Amino acid sequence: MSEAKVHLDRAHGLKLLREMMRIRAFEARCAELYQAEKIRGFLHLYDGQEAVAVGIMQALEPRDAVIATYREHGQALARGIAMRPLMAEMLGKLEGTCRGRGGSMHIFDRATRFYGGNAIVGGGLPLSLGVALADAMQKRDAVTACFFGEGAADEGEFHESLNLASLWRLPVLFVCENNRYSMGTPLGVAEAEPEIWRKAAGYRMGGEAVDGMDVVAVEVAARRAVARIRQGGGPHLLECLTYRFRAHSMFDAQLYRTKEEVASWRERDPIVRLQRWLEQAGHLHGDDLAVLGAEVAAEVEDAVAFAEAGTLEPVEELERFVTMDEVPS
Amino acid sequence: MTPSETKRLVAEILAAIAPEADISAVAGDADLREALDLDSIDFLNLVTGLHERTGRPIPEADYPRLFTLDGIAGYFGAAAD
Amino acid sequence: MSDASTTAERLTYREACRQAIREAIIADPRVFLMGEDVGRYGGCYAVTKGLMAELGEDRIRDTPLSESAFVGAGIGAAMAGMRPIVEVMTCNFSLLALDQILNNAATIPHMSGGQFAVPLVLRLATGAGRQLAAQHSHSLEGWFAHIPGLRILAPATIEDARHMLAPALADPNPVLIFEHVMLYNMEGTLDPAVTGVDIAHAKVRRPGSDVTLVTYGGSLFKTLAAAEMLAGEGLSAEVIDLRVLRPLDMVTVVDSVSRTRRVVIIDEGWRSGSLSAEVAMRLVEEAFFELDAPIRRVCAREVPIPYPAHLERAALPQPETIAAAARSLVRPS
Amino acid sequence: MTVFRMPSLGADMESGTLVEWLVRPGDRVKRGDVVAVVETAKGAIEIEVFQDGVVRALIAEPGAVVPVGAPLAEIAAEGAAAEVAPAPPTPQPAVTPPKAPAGPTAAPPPQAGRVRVTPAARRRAAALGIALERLRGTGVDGAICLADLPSPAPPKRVPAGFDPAAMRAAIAAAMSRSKREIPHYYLSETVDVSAALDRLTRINAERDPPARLLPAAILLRAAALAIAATPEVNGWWEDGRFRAADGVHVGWAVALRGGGLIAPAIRDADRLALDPLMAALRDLVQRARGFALRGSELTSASITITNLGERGAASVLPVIHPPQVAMLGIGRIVVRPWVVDGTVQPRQVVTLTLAGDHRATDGHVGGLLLTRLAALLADAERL
Repeated sequence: MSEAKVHLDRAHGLKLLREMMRIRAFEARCAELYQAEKIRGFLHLYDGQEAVAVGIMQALEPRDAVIATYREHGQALARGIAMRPLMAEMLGKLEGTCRGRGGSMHIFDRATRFYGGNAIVGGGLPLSLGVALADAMQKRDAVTACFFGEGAADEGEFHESLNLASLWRLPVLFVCENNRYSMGTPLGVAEAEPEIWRKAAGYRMGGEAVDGMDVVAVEVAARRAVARIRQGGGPHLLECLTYRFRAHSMFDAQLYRTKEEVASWRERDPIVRLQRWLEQAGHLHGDDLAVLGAEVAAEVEDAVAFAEAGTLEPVEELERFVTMDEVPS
Repeated sequence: MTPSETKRLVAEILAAIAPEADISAVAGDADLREALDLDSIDFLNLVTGLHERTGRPIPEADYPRLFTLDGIAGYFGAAAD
Repeated sequence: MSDASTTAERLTYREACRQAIREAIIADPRVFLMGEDVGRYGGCYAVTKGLMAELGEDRIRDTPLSESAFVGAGIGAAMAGMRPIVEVMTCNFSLLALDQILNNAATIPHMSGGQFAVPLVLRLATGAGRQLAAQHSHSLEGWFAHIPGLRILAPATIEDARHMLAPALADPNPVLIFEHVMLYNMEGTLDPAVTGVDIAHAKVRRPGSDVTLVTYGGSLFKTLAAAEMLAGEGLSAEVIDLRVLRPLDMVTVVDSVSRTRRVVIIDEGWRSGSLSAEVAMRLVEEAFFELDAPIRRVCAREVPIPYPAHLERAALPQPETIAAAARSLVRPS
Repeated sequence: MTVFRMPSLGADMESGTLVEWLVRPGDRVKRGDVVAVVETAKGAIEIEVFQDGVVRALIAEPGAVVPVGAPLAEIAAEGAAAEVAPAPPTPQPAVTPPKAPAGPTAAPPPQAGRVRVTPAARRRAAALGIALERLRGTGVDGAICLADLPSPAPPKRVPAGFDPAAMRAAIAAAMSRSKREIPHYYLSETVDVSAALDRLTRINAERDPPARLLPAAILLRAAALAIAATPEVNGWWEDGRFRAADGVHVGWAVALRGGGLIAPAIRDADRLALDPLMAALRDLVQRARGFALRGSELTSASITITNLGERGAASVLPVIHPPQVAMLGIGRIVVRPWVVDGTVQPRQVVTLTLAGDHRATDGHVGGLLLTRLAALLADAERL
């Protein structure tokens, strides 16, 4: 389904719903495992933003590439990385996507061209230029979707990358997930121009904002942008206005926002919205939702069991891959 | 064995027996025992060294052939044929 | 076979670098060069002069002054199948790309569990001596040599300048090549019999027996001059060109120091926490009982390198200071 | 508590220069342990202790010239160890620098504080068993460096102070004393050693070079047995009277290539069969040339043999080594016409000459020794 139009039939609607529910359920379990000390380090949850990853991924083909941030469980699942190795990675197990070495913030997956999990804000943008440049120079008809938060727009890398991508007309879809807070700093405190999409104009690049709580809107916008990029239209900046329901990370008292504000955004929960829409459209009936929920829950439990049963990388392997013996093909 | 190889081998063996001996000054046809003041024990040690380095049995009857560097070279050179 | 390939050809270090780049780009369609002013301008140090006209704008790419973006783009392109050569005009500007070099190039192969390699070559001009003052005179190779995952090269000779690039591109790992600015004009000949060099070993550039002088890059020729001065005094100095600053070839160094038992390390970087400190500590770890004298170092003075020639000269290792350090070990007064 | 004194390593020795202690206070020693190196006119000699115990104190300092009999160290009997003061943190014993050979020159005073030593010098000193404290360093900051230490030469330790002239003087003194004090008599006998040599040839034909025997071994074996049967010649003339030895400790004269002569003892030579005797000879000669002899080997000989060997003269009239009372000289083995069973045959013969001290024995006793020796050599299969 690469054309720009979206056919929201029952099958596709249920697919979008399932993808978002998988992310929500996976992360809920992650939070639980974190508190049980099975997952350590930083854990940044995507709760509330699921529509962005799921919507964007609908527009991408397997030949395309994805670069994400440290809040990337949603992108990883929506891109098609299996839940089992993903959960194993969360638990630091050898069976994880990166042998357990990266953890929550550093998911890499060569098979799906998933170039990380980058935990330096803005650090992934320059990489996306290179991946897109390599694809262009090697005449691969591929688009690189580069996810970042609105905080990255504070960084020089954002501006350097938009400029260079536009200069060289690189096939990059810049996806800004504007969840209104970079950690605890509100948008208006950090950005002179809080409408991020407007910055694209400074680089002679197409830019637009979309409701990031509406998966269908995101998908529609993404399909349109990707189609234009594939046709040689150069890079595009898509700002998805969204909100994270949970704290920035697990250790965050959320002093910077009110409970009322969070509650008001919860009413726009992308999963609930799609569910209601599907019900109204007659696509969701009977025990569909219960079945879906049970299937997703079963997948998560299976992934947890798989991860728990996983092994730890032997300490003897600690220095393996510090340098590579060959370039993987 | 070439003359220079012989010289090197003998020098190595003598280094342990008679460290002060300077084999470089010994002519190929000079009697080593005279030139380097080797007594019978020294000479036996030299024969022992040659035996250990070459594996040749070196019967006593052959001792006179080992009195000079030329003789040693010929003795072990001939064995290689 | 043409005459050119059989007779020694006279050329500069700069031309040797250019030949290497040209040859690499022609040989492999995955190789391209990008950086600031590498195309139309011909390179800040004229290394890439004429290459864009010959090889095209696709393979010789002028970038905006966005070190983080174009170094990161090099890393991404390397991860996605290309073999980029990225020129950072001087290592002073590499600080703007340090995040990309450290957190991505050096890190991703290991952090991704071996899924991605970063076969990238970064070329950086380094060093002082041209009265460029404090912000353009750094020797930061020692900093980069701190980082696991990188290979750090310091070609000091025309031969290394000509031949290190090919094995660097063949390396599956990020390789940083530090070219000392004072070497670009150096003239010499290439031995036509030498068609390649390794990027793993240090080299003894002058054998000696009384003291070992360990150095690399731009300090090599100052050190050789010091060795010549010492020879005139009857002191025999062995000069080792490290060539590869990471991983360090300590076998060659330890072997030499085990013979001479005295060592002076010459490093244009600042002394504190420097590459010279690392070499010295490795010697303490690996050759402590071989040492018959304290280890000495001749490093840049710990100041921002000043503009006036006399102060710049005073701030840097010089043949006289190197010789004095060696003398103090071999003939303590 | 006993005092360990400078031993007399030869009749002609009046004093020795302490080169190096090989023990420190607190070390446990056993009878026979080498504890020090003493420089004598005959070179550096390792000296032994003759009791078990614990080194309590080192009295003499390296570099000191110590008369024979003067105290070197105190050794406490086993069990008295508790009295021993703990060893100082840096090794107490020291050595004079090889650049300035051991001698009466005073060692520099100990430096205040810790002695600086380079790592390489510290390792070499440990390997050579050299203490460092009194060395004067010539390295950086006055550190003791490799140049301040002897090279670890592949051959055995060659004492830095070995002086051929001093050895010449010592030999001169001993031989003068011998000719001045000892009324020598001489007895000679030329004996047929063909049978003995035939036996050697047969034995050696079966053996590889390392195990082969030399004529010297069979001559020594026969001589040792003959001496055992003639105890009157085996001992020392001391204080105007003869003192018999407790065993046949044959001093074997070894010519040193640099000039000079030394005659270390093979103890109880009469109790060694041919092969061990040959091994002892080889070992002794090698160590004598490497200056690695022990003090007891230089002092305990009860009679000396000089064997001129295949490149020597046909006979030798020996000069007795005082205080011994006899010495046997063995000439070169030569082929001579010899009457055997009434016919003249070429035979291998050797001339044996005994020098006797007429104060201790008469010619009759000496003659018995030679007769016994000739008989043993004639019946070589029994040797």
